[in-house]
Amino acid sequence: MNSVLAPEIEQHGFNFSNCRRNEKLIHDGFKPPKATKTGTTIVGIIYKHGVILGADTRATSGNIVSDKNCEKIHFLAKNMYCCGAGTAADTEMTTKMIASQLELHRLNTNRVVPVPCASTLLKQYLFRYQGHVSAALVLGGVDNQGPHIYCIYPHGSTDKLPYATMGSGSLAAMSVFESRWKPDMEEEEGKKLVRDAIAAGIFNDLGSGSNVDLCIIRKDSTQYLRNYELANEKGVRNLDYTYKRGTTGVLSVKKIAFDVVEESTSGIEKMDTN
Amino acid sequence: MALNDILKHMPSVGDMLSDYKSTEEMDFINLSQNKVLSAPPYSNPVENLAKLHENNDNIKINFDHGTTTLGFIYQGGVVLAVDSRATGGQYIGSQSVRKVVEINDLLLGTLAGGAADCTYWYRVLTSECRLYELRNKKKISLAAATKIMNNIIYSYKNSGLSMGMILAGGDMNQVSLYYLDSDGTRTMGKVFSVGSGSIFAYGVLDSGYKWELTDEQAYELGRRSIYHATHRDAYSGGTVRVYHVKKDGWNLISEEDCLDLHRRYEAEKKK
Amino acid sequence: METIIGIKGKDFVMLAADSTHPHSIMVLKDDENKIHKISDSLLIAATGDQGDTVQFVEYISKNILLYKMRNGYELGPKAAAYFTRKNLADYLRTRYAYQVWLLVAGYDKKEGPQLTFIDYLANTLSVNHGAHGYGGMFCGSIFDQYHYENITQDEAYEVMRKCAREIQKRLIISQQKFHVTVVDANGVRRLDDITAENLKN
Amino acid sequence: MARRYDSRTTIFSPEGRLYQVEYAMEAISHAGTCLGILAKDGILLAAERRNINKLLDNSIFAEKIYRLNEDMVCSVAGITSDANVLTNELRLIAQRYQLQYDEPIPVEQLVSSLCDLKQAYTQYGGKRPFGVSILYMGWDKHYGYQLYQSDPSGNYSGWKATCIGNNAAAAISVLKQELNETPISLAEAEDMAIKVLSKTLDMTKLTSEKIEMSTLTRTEEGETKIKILSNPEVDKLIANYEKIQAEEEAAKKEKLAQQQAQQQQKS
Amino acid sequence: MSIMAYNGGCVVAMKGKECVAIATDLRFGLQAQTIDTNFEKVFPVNKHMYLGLAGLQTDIITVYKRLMFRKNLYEIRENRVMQPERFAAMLSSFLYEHRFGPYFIEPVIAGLDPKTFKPFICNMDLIGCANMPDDFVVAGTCEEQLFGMCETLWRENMEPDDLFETISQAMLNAFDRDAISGWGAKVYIIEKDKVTIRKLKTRMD
Amino acid sequence: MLGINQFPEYQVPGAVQHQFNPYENNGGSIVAIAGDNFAVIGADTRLSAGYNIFTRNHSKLFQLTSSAVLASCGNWCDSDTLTSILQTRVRQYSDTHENKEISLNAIAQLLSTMMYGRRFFPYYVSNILAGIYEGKGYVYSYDPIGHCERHTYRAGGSSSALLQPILDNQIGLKNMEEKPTIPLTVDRAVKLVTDTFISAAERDIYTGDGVKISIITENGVEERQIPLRKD
Repeated sequence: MNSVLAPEIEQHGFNFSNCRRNEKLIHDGFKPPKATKTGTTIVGIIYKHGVILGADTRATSGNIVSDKNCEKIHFLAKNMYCCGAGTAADTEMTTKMIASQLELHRLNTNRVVPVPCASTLLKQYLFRYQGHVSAALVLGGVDNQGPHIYCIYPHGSTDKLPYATMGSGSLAAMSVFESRWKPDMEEEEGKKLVRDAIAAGIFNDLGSGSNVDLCIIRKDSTQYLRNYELANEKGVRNLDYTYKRGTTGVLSVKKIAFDVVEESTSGIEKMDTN
Repeated sequence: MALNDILKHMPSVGDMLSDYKSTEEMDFINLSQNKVLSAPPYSNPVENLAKLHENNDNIKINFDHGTTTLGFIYQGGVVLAVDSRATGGQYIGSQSVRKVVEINDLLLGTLAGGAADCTYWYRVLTSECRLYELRNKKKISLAAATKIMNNIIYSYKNSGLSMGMILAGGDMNQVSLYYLDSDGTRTMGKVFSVGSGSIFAYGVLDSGYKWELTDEQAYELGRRSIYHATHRDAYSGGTVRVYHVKKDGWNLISEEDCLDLHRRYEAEKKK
Repeated sequence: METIIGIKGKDFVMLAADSTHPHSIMVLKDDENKIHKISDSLLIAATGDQGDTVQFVEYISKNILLYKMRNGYELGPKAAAYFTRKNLADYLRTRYAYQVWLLVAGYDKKEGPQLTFIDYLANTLSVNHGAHGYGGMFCGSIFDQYHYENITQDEAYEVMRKCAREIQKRLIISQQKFHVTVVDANGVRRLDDITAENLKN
Repeated sequence: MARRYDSRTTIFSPEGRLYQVEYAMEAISHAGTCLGILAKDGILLAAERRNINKLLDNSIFAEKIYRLNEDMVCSVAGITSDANVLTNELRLIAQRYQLQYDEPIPVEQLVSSLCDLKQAYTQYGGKRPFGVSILYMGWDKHYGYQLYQSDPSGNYSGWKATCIGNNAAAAISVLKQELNETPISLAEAEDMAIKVLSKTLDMTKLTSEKIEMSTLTRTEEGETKIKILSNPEVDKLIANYEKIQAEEEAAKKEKLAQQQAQQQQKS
Repeated sequence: MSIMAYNGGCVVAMKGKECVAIATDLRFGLQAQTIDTNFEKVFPVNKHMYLGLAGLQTDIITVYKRLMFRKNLYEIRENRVMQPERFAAMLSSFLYEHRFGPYFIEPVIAGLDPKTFKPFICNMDLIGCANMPDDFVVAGTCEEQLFGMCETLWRENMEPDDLFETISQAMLNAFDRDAISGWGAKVYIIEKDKVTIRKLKTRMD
Repeated sequence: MLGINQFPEYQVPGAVQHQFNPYENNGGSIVAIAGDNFAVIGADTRLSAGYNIFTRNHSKLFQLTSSAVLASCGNWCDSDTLTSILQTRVRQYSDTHENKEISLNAIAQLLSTMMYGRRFFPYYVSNILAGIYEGKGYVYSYDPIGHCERHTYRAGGSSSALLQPILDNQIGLKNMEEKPTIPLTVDRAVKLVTDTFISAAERDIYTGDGVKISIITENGVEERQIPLRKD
């Protein structure tokens, strides 16, 4: 992409150009805005044939739900997925980046990437940013050594556990696991347990909500069950809110019409190739 | 003598705030003694109250605020004009606040700043004026009424009240115009504008004001000044109300929505 | 502290600026020119931190002149305003954050007149009328009332006088004299100053 | 003799020549022909397409004609890989100007910026000059339609009509003959381009596969319209040209026949 | 006061049946003072795609121009129209690049796919966390008001004319409860064969 | 890195400064609509703090007389104190006035005065009073220090900003060139209140579980309860 002599598109990595100005604005008394957070309940368990990950689907900013059905189980590799809690953009971008590194690793080594490898990459990355990259993760996967669940904290510390929960609803979810988890569970039983743990978070923690997502990783296959259960649905409105056309006052109208070239293969704007 | 009589009922500055006791009686002492408010469990309410919600994002105690009001004297009496918006933070709480308080047949006051502060103390003032009337068998003068108000406000100086008032009224002989605020100012004058939009209102008001205005011109000047202020100031808007105060009483001249005014003035401009 | 005002008409832009140079609580001098002529069709009025305004406006003006020397034609008023904004925004992110408030006025034979409002954060908008400074706040409603699309130069000058009168009446800071400059198809022209004395007439 | 002085770009020969640059020019003179004609209501670029292989993926819209920004197009003659670097650079320069001034870059500024780069490659050690000549057509508000040419040395110049690549000299001489002071219309220019190409390209018959042609015009709304002519459109132009040619030929033949007849009569 | 509310303003986008709508208010203010009422916060990206930016105006301009830089290069190099999804991804990584010194803006993207004409809407927080729901997205100082309106008014499969009424009413009533948005509004209805831009009658106070 | 410390997002998680705060936000939303001869007032039934739900079935409605219902939310302990004192006052009134019920507008003023009494340490509550007075429906709303205003419709509480514009539009018929002529019946008002809560529950995390609606007519107060989403 970049030109040889004058790279205009900046180098990769974070760009700190606005920091000085933003610092000054805050110094002048303006309040900094908040980024979208996932309050979140995320969980993972080990069962007989692999791991099951689960997450709710609510993203909030302050007391407002900014996304009712967001995806919190992120793809890392075919045999690994990672649930994210914390600042939504951080979890999203961190997992994306690690996923690309894992893919490179897979191509270089030509074998299934071990889960500890992903855990190490993530913790090293997070440690480097000293908790400023605010991603709390539950990493789950199956490799040649068997199933793994890791908890990765924003500062880069990790736990290796048979069942783990993270996020604001972690206590609610953990209470379910503590009472009902046992080794070598069957898949259906495991799914039910994870679903119940997430539901506990959804209903008892205001930072979590909406639906249940599940992801089952077995030794040889992966099943991503997006919106496994619609735990909450929007109520049905009683009234009709259709407006009569012409209700809104209009001052002026401008129309830009264009010819639609249906099967255009290379229709760059204003460039007629036919 | 009468004024003095009333004033002596007022507690001195020191015991204006009742000592804080957690009895219900003390909490609502103003139900029986309307000039006394219960004291908070901390000194310096301005700073300490602010601190309480500064540290907690969840707590948003926003009092209704914001305003443009104005009043001026001309040969035909006094014109008062106000907008009708109340905002709590950026949120527009109401577009229909009555910002002119009708104290009695002769006196009018406008409110700017904290809406609750103004309305409460106007209510107190109204009762004082009525008591005066009952005691003395004559209407209170504007000078006396504003002095009562000023004394009350002054006793609460620096406790966080936020008020800016323009009072107008007649006493059968003449009309006059006073400005009062929560710093304890009380002053008589010809042209006043108070509130967040006043700076914009003055722009129009000063360029159009003269003593010789006719009634119609004066109403229009007041209306226009408020309208232009609502256009420029985010915290003013709603309905523009214009009152006319004469020696022998006041009239509500007009109540017009800013939207209608805007359409009218735009149409005039186009011509 | 200081005031700069701009009005755009159908075929001209008029700028006015008070002529005080404040320093602490004093007026250092009262014939400071805040409307800088950049070229025969471009003016920049600037207020803000004293050192910053001079440095920044000179930096911009020299660059615009350089552009003309290099290419043989001038930067249009729109491009000049955008260039100014971009530089201000870029400098805001460095150690040299200029505290300047600007009105960029220009006339182009093809594009017509252009008045651009730029504040210290590089918030930028092409406007029909605009003002900066405490005095500027008094002008908003005056513009709204008296400005219209086909305003003539004489009328615009009269609006400037109204603004000056209001500022002198209401603003606590004394601003006795305003320079007025207009840019149109005939180039840049300085008009009579608006002073407290001639406002009385 | 030149051997000693052409191993580096930065070294003059005793005759004051930069051989590397001249070699680069030489490389271009073997490349496919590109031709540009400035008309009063638009500009046109035409280029010879050399790689015509059925196996080539032809989803790329034009091989030798590149859009640079809203208002400019260029066509290149020379080493294609060099050309790609330069067109990328041109596009970057154009966008950088747009970011700085919020208006499209004036044509000459873009050309001269690129030429600065080309020049640098003739001067700094270890670098080979770009083996590319470029024809630029564009529009700006200052000077309207413009046609420029730049060569590996970093020289550039504005033209009414010009040609680079194989047989350029011949083409230019044809253009010189055809064009006079009065500006021509774009339609006439299109015909002329076909004519020049057919006379200069080494092929028996012109076909649309071998020619890329693009035009740049301004609409009434003040937008630049860049059009790559489709094969049928080019075919139409060629057919038209051939028809005229045939007529002329026929006329010539007739004339010749007449002359012959006259001669025969005389004899 | 939040930096995001320095200039005021809001943007909303909605999906309809084979069309999308995006609307903006027109206020440009400096805190409580309204400077001008013709600042559109919605910008064209290409024929079928519009970008709305709410927040600090200087950053709105900077981000838009820098995005166009990247988008223009993409389109001209790739020789195809940028799809809304690609544009959103580009914007997201652009914003996340500035994770620790963010631009104070909240973007909203509305458009149709250049080939399939599938409606697309998207919004992000200031550091590029994308949200692509099926109904509507909002941004700006009256976000809460807009959420309330849209949740109540939005229906599936609205025709362009109904979509216009719904998005207009949602925006008008929402910003009438916000002190620093409003002063005029513009609504863009993007359809396969045309874009209709309407300027609305609004309160000006 | 400049400015990081000032951004709460970037602050190192886990480091929390604790201090006592007399105020707590317990969430909840309320809506009231006044009709010609009735008033409808609704409140959600969730009581929460931070990310925790205390109870899902919690009434924020207080019936003061046969024709007045007060809805109060915000800091629950403040609501509780204020309303119980108010209820006492209301009872006192009828005891000292030969069992005559206090009128709606008298309650409105009483509440305003009581709230202003705590000007310097306000009750952190959002109050809306609805009822009928002389056969007509009224709604009064308050800011935390007792600024009282009469409306025909009003939303308050944590999702007031979400709900109010809907009421402006549907009942106030704002921003409409051609205003539809649908009469405001009890039925329509109840449905509208329900719909607004459905919308609020979607987006406001402090509103949900259920909505309790009181319909005040000349025949007294009727209560209804409708479930909302529970997450």
